[in-house]
Amino acid sequence: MKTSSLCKVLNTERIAEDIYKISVTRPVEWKEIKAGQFFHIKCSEEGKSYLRRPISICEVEANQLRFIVRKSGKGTEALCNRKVGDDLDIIGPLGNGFTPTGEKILLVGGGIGTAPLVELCKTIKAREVKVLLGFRTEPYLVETFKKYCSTVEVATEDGSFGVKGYVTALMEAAMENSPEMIYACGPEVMLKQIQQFGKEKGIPTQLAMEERMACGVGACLVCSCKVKAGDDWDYVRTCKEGPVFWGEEVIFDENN
Amino acid sequence: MKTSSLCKVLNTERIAEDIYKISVTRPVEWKEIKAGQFFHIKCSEEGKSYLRRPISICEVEANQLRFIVRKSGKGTEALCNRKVGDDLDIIGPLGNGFTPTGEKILLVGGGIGTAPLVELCKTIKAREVKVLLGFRTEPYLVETFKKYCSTVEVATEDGSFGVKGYVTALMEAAMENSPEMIYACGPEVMLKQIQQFGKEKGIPTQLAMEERMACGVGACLVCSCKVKAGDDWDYVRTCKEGPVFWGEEVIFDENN
Amino acid sequence: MKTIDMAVDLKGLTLENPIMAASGTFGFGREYGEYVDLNTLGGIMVKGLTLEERKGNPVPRVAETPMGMLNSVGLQNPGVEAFIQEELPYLSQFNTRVIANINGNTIEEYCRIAERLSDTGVDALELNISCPNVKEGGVAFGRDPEMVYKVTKSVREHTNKYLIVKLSPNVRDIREVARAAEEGRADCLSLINTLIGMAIDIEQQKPILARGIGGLSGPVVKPVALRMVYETAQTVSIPIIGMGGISNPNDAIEFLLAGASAIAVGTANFINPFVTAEIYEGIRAYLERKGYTSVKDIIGKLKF
Amino acid sequence: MKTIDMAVDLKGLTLENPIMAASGTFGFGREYGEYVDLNTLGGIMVKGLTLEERKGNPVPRVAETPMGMLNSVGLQNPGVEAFIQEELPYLSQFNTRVIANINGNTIEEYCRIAERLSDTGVDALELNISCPNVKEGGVAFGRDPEMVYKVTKSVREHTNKYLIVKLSPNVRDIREVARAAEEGRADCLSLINTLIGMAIDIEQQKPILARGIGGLSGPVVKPVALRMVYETAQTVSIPIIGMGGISNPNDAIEFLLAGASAIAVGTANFINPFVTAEIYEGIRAYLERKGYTSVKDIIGKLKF
Ligand SMILES: Cc1cc2nc3c(=O)[nH]c(=O)nc-3n(C[C@H](O)[C@H](O)[C@H](O)COP(=O)(O)OP(=O)(O)OC[C@H]3O[C@@H](n4cnc5c(N)ncnc54)[C@H](O)[C@@H]3O)c2cc1C
Ligand SMILES: Cc1cc2nc3c(=O)[nH]c(=O)nc-3n(C[C@H](O)[C@H](O)[C@H](O)COP(=O)(O)OP(=O)(O)OC[C@H]3O[C@@H](n4cnc5c(N)ncnc54)[C@H](O)[C@@H]3O)c2cc1C
Ligand SMILES: Cc1cc2nc3c(=O)[nH]c(=O)nc-3n(C[C@H](O)[C@H](O)[C@H](O)COP(=O)(O)O)c2cc1C
Ligand SMILES: Cc1cc2nc3c(=O)[nH]c(=O)nc-3n(C[C@H](O)[C@H](O)[C@H](O)COP(=O)(O)O)c2cc1C
Ligand code: FES
Ligand code: FES
Repeated sequence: MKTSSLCKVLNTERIAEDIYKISVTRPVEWKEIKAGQFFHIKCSEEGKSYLRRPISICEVEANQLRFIVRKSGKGTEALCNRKVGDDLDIIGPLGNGFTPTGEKILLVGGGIGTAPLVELCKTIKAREVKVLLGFRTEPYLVETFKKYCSTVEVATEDGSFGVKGYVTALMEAAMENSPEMIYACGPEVMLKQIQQFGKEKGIPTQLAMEERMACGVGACLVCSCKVKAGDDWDYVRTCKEGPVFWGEEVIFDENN
Repeated sequence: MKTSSLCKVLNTERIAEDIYKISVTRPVEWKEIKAGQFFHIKCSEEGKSYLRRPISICEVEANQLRFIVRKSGKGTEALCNRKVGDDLDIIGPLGNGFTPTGEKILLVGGGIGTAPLVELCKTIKAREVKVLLGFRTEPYLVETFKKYCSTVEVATEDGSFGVKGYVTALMEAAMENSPEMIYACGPEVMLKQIQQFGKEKGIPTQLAMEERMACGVGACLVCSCKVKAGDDWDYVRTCKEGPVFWGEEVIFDENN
Repeated sequence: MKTIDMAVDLKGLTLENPIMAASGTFGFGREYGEYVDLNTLGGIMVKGLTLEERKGNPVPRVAETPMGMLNSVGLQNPGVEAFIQEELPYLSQFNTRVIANINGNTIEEYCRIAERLSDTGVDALELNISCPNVKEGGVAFGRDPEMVYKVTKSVREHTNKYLIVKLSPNVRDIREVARAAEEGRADCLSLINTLIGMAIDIEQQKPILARGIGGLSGPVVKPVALRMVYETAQTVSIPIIGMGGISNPNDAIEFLLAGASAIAVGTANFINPFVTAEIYEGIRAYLERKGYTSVKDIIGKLKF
Repeated sequence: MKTIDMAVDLKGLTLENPIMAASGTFGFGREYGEYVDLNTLGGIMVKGLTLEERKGNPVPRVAETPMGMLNSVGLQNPGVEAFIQEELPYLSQFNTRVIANINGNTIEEYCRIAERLSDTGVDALELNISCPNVKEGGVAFGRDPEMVYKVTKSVREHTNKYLIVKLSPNVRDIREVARAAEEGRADCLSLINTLIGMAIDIEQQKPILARGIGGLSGPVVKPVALRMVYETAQTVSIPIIGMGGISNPNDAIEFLLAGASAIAVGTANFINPFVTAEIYEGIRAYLERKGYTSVKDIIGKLKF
């Protein structure tokens, strides 16, 4: 039987505009935590936000967990405002996580979608790991990635750091050393392009998807992701069958 | 035009079980504040409680205000848990306050109803002020009253302090030096007895009434108090025409 | 700062801006007049009036619920005559629309109040056919399309004033009721009045409100109110005044997008007496940021 | 610790305790089975079933509102046959009542699902005539007393299973609808299903839900649900399962006092997966503190 966990906030640090690194204690019950999994966090105790918010694991340590959170609405704002010493009510780890495979791999992250790739980068046993990161303007986590892999390239939309443009523009060049796998997390437009790219180049992709959630554990069916099912399609649960999907299965809606 | 006021919490002190003394900064706009008036306080910023809560002024200082709050529900709990340095959103002073009159006066307070009498005791210009206080068990504010008046008598229901019994039991003896006025605040049963007592002895009484409020300023009409109106009765607003009423006007409902 | 036109046109009634105070939450303007300049409001819907003075319901009349409240005031008011003599002169000083919220137990009573107000300075009548806190009449009128049609039509025949019909959310289908009011020749619809709710004190094992049930208002009702305003806007061609839980500029803009030509703020005044002014400023800032020049440009502009 | 009898009798269905999981919020029990021992629940109302598999609505299917949420799942489910083959055997392992929530577009469909389930191990059927998230049928059935009577009566004739009819709150008068279901020979009523609401993203100027509107649930609906349970309990003589916003023992006790013989917990599971167990303990503690020996002693005991 799973138990509820109160994790004490150990540290909260603003690492870029509206981006916070939050470290909490790791309960002993949470033995295995895989990159790409998420935790479902009660951001506010008082009702400022009502539903829990899904937040990916960014880094797993022996005694602590680290999340990177973007202040974007009521819940994440309450979360980023939590004080050191507060107890956070968290359930997890949830979802499937990435499937580490291959010797030469490419990680592509966009914005806050860079966060779950840190733990992947840190734990994956590939010979060559290349990381491409895209941001609108101010980059973050770049130094963290550099600790764990050989090559980190950055693109920013306004050119304020690294190459000017979208992160996907860096992908063609990254083909030089023929990666065997691409892992990606970021905005839907980016994932769609990577899916297409992988298909064209014949490289398998894994995409960490986002969808609005309620329960986070697979019971309520609000978080459906459209995937191929033979000749037909099906809705599966982003929180349970996902959030990581193989690029070839995901069906992106036209109008998004 | 009245303005909004954020008052900084200067100090929060537990003075008895579930009873807290909260000191906040006094905004310069609030020039005159009368004993018996109240403030309407937004206890929680996050939605734990929604409506404001009416809290009487306990003590007015040049630069600060003091409230005594009993943790009894969602709002007062949030209020008592506020931290030093927090900004409290307060409107007020509201209501009419006590009418100080007479040379020999008697103050009767029950439970949390003792709080508004402190400021009255402190500011009233009577020659003789006698204070009777009643509590269920643990008394509070007794030393504070002693600073401002000659006689303070205490009754507790379980006899753990002072006389055992209700505070009204002390009233007969207090008649010795023939008070000209009685001011009272406390539970409805107590106020009802004091009204009756005053009537019998021919002593005018002023009673600080409590009623559930929403707006606190006289606009919503939820806080009605039943009062005499010639041969008939009328509902008036506890927040505006009250909370202090002359004993002879108030009509207590039978079933309460 | 670009000039932004905040005026709205309710087809027969123009407001300097779309922000109004909701009936029963703003008294006759005196109390909140100490907190906000009444000249800056588009309109004030006064406390519900009846033909004769009414004392209202016993207390407790209010209970708090999660992000909302229940009330059972029961139309305590001094009567239409006292309103005209004592309150209207005060309200008429301001550059704001004064809307009389009228209530009756019978169609005839509605008509008589309407008639009495016809030669006064009120700018409009708001027919409250949906107050859940009076035993007779009220609820039945507002819940049945047939009755809504009848009472609207009758009052219409007794007054030339701009006529707003206020709809109850406690109905099967708001569109049926809205259509009925439009057919009865209402000039405008306002919605929603309160949902009906209850709260129980488990220690005493009795309802918190003396009357047992009461009207639910505040942020809790917003999703329902917004849906009803949207559905109504899709159904009728007369203008709509949207209300129900509006507490900040964001909420107000949602209602405008959904098709309300103006909005009213009720319960939120109790929490923040300055809220109407903040909503005005917030809508202005939104329009400016989005490059609009008039608030009219967003009314009903939901993309769906 | 005194022994307190937590069993309740729904006149034809007994529950070991009055705490159930509400349909659509608890899947088929597997997920929350990892958090709470399913044997400790009085019953589980499974996700709404249709005759054929249903994919449900496009996403987004959820929006947060103040102290509540909107959903538009649209009855995504594997179909009644797959339920019987793949889910029922799992659920039948536990010492808890399994209630199949059934949904149709026509009366005939309801009857066919009921029939199909009649020879299975489900303990009861819950007729969902009130789902706001399917275009055809659903809403119309639940909002009209005449239709409620018809569908209840027809299903009754096609099954011997204990029959619960789940009422929609989006009606003019819950008593009319409750009476209709009772006359159609329902064994029990469950209420409320979700209110209908909407939320708008003002930046994109479109509804947050892909379908525009959705069902409102969570603490926000509690005052309305409690009032409706109370009104229904005053009206019918069959037992009631109360639900709508129940999030803690206090809420559950309010519903029991108002006249519900059992309660179901929905949205609150999403916030706190242990909530059903906490409610069980809380009710127990309340009964003990107040000196009761059975939970039956407080059902309908509101003093009013
Ligand atoms: C599997 C998964 C992992 C995620 N990991 C991270 C992470 O590591 N760091 C991080 O900052 N963010 C992460 N997100 C996104 C994060 O959950 C949303 O930004 C957040 O839910 C928005 O909440 P809010 O309070 O800021 O916004 P609000 O506008 O208050 O949210 C209102 C509601 O909409 C939902 N919602 C709004 N935007 C999104 C969104 N983009 N995705 C999902 N739900 C949304 C919320 O969950 C909530 O239910 C993740 C999302 C998913 C699905
Ligand atoms: C004029 C006036 C002055 C007061 N002064 C003080 C004071 O100085 N110190 C103090 O501790 N308390 C005072 N009270 C009582 C205090 O306002 C209530 O205890 C408080 O509102 C209860 O809120 P809660 O959050 O604890 O309870 P909840 O149960 O969460 O309250 C729910 C709702 O009921 C109302 N309510 C519940 N109990 C009462 C009550 N006894 N009186 C009025 N409303 C109630 C609340 O205002 C709120 O709207 C005063 C009340 C009034 C009317
Ligand atoms: C205390 C109170 C009293 C009310 N009295 C009236 C009234 O007299 N007439 C009326 O039409 N509506 C009345 N209403 C309903 C409001 O005008 C409004 O329709 C409703 O509260 C929803 O808006 P809100 O959530 O912004 O308050 C009252 C509401 C409250 C809270
Ligand atoms: C995500 C979700 C899905 C639901 N699906 C169903 C369903 O399939 N059938 C049904 O009868 N009710 C369904 N409901 C309604 C709930 O069973 C319940 O009646 C309602 O949510 C009110 O209770 P609550 O506030 O405790 O959630 C659903 C509710 C939610 C939140
Ligand atoms: S969030 Fe409930 S099933 Fe995924
Ligand atoms: S609380 Fe609104 S009139 Fe007194």
